[in-house]
Parts: sequence; structure tokens; C-alpha cells
Amino acid sequence: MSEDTQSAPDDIERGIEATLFASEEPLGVDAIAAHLGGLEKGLVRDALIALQSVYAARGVHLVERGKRWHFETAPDLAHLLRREKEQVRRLSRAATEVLAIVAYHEPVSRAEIESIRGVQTSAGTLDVLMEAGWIKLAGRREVPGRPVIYTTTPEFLDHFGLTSRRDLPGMDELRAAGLLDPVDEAFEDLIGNSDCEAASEGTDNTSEMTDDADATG
Amino acid sequence: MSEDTQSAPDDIERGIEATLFASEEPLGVDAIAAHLGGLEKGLVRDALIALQSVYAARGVHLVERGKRWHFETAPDLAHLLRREKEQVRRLSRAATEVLAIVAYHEPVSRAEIESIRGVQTSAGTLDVLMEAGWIKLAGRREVPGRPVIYTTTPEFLDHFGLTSRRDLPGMDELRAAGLLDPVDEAFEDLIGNSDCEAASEGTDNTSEMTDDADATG
Amino acid sequence: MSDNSELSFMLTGEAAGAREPTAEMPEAWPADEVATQGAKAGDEALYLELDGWEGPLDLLLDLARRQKVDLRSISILALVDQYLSYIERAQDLRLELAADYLVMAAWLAYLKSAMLLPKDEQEDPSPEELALRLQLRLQRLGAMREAAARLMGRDRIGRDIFVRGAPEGLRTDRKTIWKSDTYSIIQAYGQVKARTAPRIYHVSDRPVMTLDSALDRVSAMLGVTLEWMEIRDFLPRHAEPELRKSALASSFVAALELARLGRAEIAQEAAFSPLRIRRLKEGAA
Repeated sequence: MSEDTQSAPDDIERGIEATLFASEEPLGVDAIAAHLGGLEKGLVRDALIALQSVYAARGVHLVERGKRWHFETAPDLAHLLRREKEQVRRLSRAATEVLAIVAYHEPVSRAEIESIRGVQTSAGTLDVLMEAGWIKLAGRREVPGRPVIYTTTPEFLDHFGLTSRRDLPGMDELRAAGLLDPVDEAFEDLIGNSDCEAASEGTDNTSEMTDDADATG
Repeated sequence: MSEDTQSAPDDIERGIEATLFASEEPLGVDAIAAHLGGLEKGLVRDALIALQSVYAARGVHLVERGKRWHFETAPDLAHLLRREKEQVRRLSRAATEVLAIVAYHEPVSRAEIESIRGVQTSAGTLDVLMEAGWIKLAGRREVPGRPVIYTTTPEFLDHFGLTSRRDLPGMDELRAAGLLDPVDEAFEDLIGNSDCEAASEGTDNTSEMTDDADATG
Repeated sequence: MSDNSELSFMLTGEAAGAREPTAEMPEAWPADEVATQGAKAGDEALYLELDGWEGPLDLLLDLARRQKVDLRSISILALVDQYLSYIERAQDLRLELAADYLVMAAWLAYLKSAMLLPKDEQEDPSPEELALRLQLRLQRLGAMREAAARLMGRDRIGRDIFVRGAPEGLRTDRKTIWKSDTYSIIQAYGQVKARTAPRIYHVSDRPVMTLDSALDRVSAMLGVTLEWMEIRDFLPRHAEPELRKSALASSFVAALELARLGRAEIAQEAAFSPLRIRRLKEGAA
């Protein structure tokens, strides 16, 4: 096409359209003109403006950014580029225990959680709870080592239908409900599940369960 | 949908337009429908047809290749866009022939390919075509020896601008002329008797296409 | 197949001229280059590059094409002659030929002689049938070769047609919604507490009669009388049930031991009937 100044604007438009579409980067008027065989820049500019209005109502827009032109998804459709797919998963037993300990003892450090649980707690477990939005970092405790401490969040109360942490049953109520009886079954569950973690140390059968491996459990 | 690109496209069209523009690979109706939040497939199909006609006159076309859709530059603009450094894989003559045989006869076994070409096919030839993503293993034929069979891929149709295998150049003529039928079959048709099997035995090079006559798929 | 690339030689006086380029191939095939050079060199000289042919069938197809007629009306006899003369020349030049070229040559020579025989002397299968099969094969190969050329000549993505240069890409982020409930938390807390609560273990001192004391006791009691005694007579009276159980077991083992030593004998009328024991007099056994 190129030198033919008689060519209908439509042909120039088409050429520009294809060029910008196929280009790996935005192109300036000069680059477009050169690419189309030395087209007059005024023509290119006019065609770009015309194209821009052709595409204005469409799902794809022709836009100028810093004197360079390119096609992009219409701003109101940007959500189509990144879709979120939600997936509901049940909290693992390890995460549930940690959450319970934070809820009953907050603010609490990781070392304290571990000492209450009697097993090590993987960083992933706390991550999951923070990702769920149920616990949060709440500063550091002013003791040697200045450990990070955790507390529950308002979302936690929300999700579990609690007005405040005081709604959680106390030790006496737990005992009355039989929840403090040594639960062989629960213990065996723990042992049975723990072999999914390669890192179970020594003879400690109660070692941490991995969250990733067992989160749906 | 009228051909008038100025008329406001509906939301489905705009969504499909944006999705296909942004996608790194061609998308089928199912994938588009799923991406747009579980749209009814009929609606997607209708919108695709409408969009196709909107773009028919433009420098970018909407095309269907092997049941997957994508935008590409208009073929008549090839002269403007052709890149200096060839991005297209150069194929050996053997590879081109093998590719054509797979495309026109699929599914086809290696023995069938060799019987048409009259020469052994080096493993490298099939490898090159598989690496290019144009042919793939498609299981085994349930005949003695259970030979592996090959078919073309959607990427093959895509690369060569074919909507489906029916679009293969000369496909109808070749089929009508019986040139896709195995030699034995064509021979029997011509001779009109069935005791010709004996003819092909023991003599060698003119030997028959392999046992299965359904190579034309 | 014919991968002996040194097979490049010159044939003179080949009137048929240089090899035609196969169809309108848009791709430059390295294998064709020598043949193309041959064409440039003129009709007098032909560079025959066997490597340029993908086997004998390919060579035959090429020769058939030179008849410049539809493959359906080629002269098989002429074709056979051409092929044989190629092979002959190659052999005159003492070139090593791939085996399948020679096999094809032998077969074609056979076909030729059969075709020259009077009809009634022809064997079965008839040479016409064999020739027809050869022709059909050439047609099929020719068809595929043309199809390949047309395929390669199409507008191709990345060469003539382009897809979007910089697609934004579609991403699906998987977001996990975690689910739990209050009971799970309370139960888990109870379990943690129960699991980690200090425990006290009691080791109870259970009353037992050791084998040694049973042995002493049984032999002492047997010394009193020569009469049969039931085993329960040996057990301590008024003992609590647990001790009686232990005493019974130990006394039974003690009785077996004494019987083994020849100091006592054991009798039982029937299964589950009382077990009786008495002392054996010294030297009586």
C-alpha cells in the first residue's frame, strides 16, 4: 500500500490496526508510519484518531500512552483479565488448634503456642490463619528476643459468631462437656495423620501436621 | 448484529472481545463461557459469529481454528507485517510430506506413512513434528502389533489457518479421486475382483498399504 | 534411508534433462539444492544426487513426472526403462547404491520382462496388475507431495499472519476461603489441654506367687502324705482372688517341674476334671 496517497483511509486504518495488534510494544506515530512504508505522519495520526473512535465502544480500546499507541482491554472489563476462583477449604486440625490457643490465650507468641500445644508449629499454619483473616500480628512482646505476638481479629469473632472472646467456654465448662478428658481417639487421629509430614522429629508422634497436606481434612 | 461497527456492541460481545484479545492462546466456546462466569454456550457462539462479521472488514480478523477462536491479522496485510527474521519453523521435505500424510489420512500409523512414501521414516522426522506441536500420539490401533497412531493437533490447524481438517487444501478432490484410499482398495475398485490380494504378496516394494484400510479416518 | 550424502555424481547424455523442481515448493529444501544446481548447469549434464530422493519411489515419481502427463496415463514401461538406466549408470560409475534402490531395480526388471511376454505366457499376478499398483502408489505419493506444497504455501502464523503481539494474558487466581466453626475450636482447645495436661501414673503392686515359692510350697506339702491331692489343696486358703490365680498358675508349673524330676506324678480323669498330684516314693519309679 505505502506510497499510494490515494488509498482510502480505511486501508491505512486496517494497516495500523494490524500493526498495532501484532506489535509486541506500543508504537509511536513515527514507528507506525515507517512500518507502513513511509506513510505521511498526518495520515497516520488521523487514522489513529478515527480508529480510536471506532474502538471506543468496544471491549478493546485503542489508547495513547506517552505518545505511543497500543490496544488494551477496555478499563471496565479489566476484571476479566484476572478472575478469582474461590475455593472453600476446611481448616486443618493443626491450624484449628493454633487458632484455639490464640483465641484463649491472646496475645500469644509462637513459642507460647508451641509450649501449650506440646508440638512445634510450622510457619505455614500461622500463615493460613492470617490469610483467613482470623489472626493478626499484634506487635512484639517486650521480653528478651522480642517475640512477635498474635491476637484474633474482629473477622474471627464474625466468622465464629462470637460477640467477644468471653463467649468462649471456660475451663470448667470444657470439663463439664467432657472436652478435657484425655481423648484417645483424638490422639490417635493425630498420630495417624502425622506421618504425612516427613519432618516429624524423633519419636514425637504428635508432631505438627502440614497445613498444605492436610488442610481439607 | 449489523456490520456497522459503530453500533454499540452488547456486553457479551465486549466481554468475548476483551477475553480473546487478552488471551495468550486460542479459546474454545467452553473456555470463553467459563471465563465469562458461566455464560450460556449458545450465547457465546452467537456473539462469536456476530463479532466475526464485525471484524471481517477490519485489519484484524476473528477466526475459528479447530473449534478454538482467536484474533489474527488479516491475510491480505501479510505484505506489511511479514517479519524479516523468520519465526516459522523450516521443515525438511520429509517432514512436510509426513505432516501432509498425517493431516490428510489421520489417524495414521508410521507403517502407513512409510507405505505411502515408499521409504522409512526416521524417528527424528516425527519428533520434529511433535515438537512443533503439529502432530501428536493418539493411542494405538487395535490390530496385531497395536501400532501407535498419529493425528494432527489444534495448533496445526491454527498455524496453517484451517478452520477444520475439511479445509485442508484439495481435501475434497483428493477424497473424490480416491487418492486417500489405500492402494489395495483403489486397486480392487479398479479391477473389480477380490483375488488380487495374492498379487501383492512376496513381490516386494509395491507391497500393500498396511492391513487396515481405514487410514483415511 | 538414502543417507549416504557422498552420492553425488554426474551423468552425461541424459536427454531427459535436469530434474524438475518438485511442484511449487515455497520452502527451500536443502535436499533439493544439488538438483537445482544441476538444472542450472544445463541439460547436457545432470548432477544426480541420490540423497535428493527420498527412496526409490520418490525417484520413480520424479521420473514419471518428466513424462509430462497425468500420473494416470504414464507409461510404466518407459518409466521402468528410465529407472533402470539410472541405476545402471550409477553402477557403471561404481557408486554404492542403497539396497532398496537395487531391490526396486530388480523388481522393475522383472516387471518389464513380464510385460514384454505374450499375454498367454504371463504369470499370475499379471504384470498389468503389478504396473497398476505401482501407478496407484505413485499417484498417492504425488498427491501427498502436492498437498504438502499447498499446505506449506498457506498463510502461516508467525510468517504471514500474526496473533496479538503482547496479550495481557488471562489469569485465574485461586483464592482459598477457609472454613471452620466454633465447636471445632473449642474441641481442639480441649484436646490440646487434655493432651498436654500433666499425668500421674500409678504402678500397682499386684500379689503374685513366684515359681520358686510355689516349688518350695508344693514339695513341702507333698512330703506330708503319699495320698493323691488336688491341686487346689496346695493353694493358700483365704487368699484374695488375684493371688489365688497367680498361685494356681505357679503351683501347676511347680507340679510339672516335680513330675519331670521324678518326684511327683500327676493325674486327671478327664478334661477339666480336678488335677491330682501325689508324691512318688524314692526309687519307686
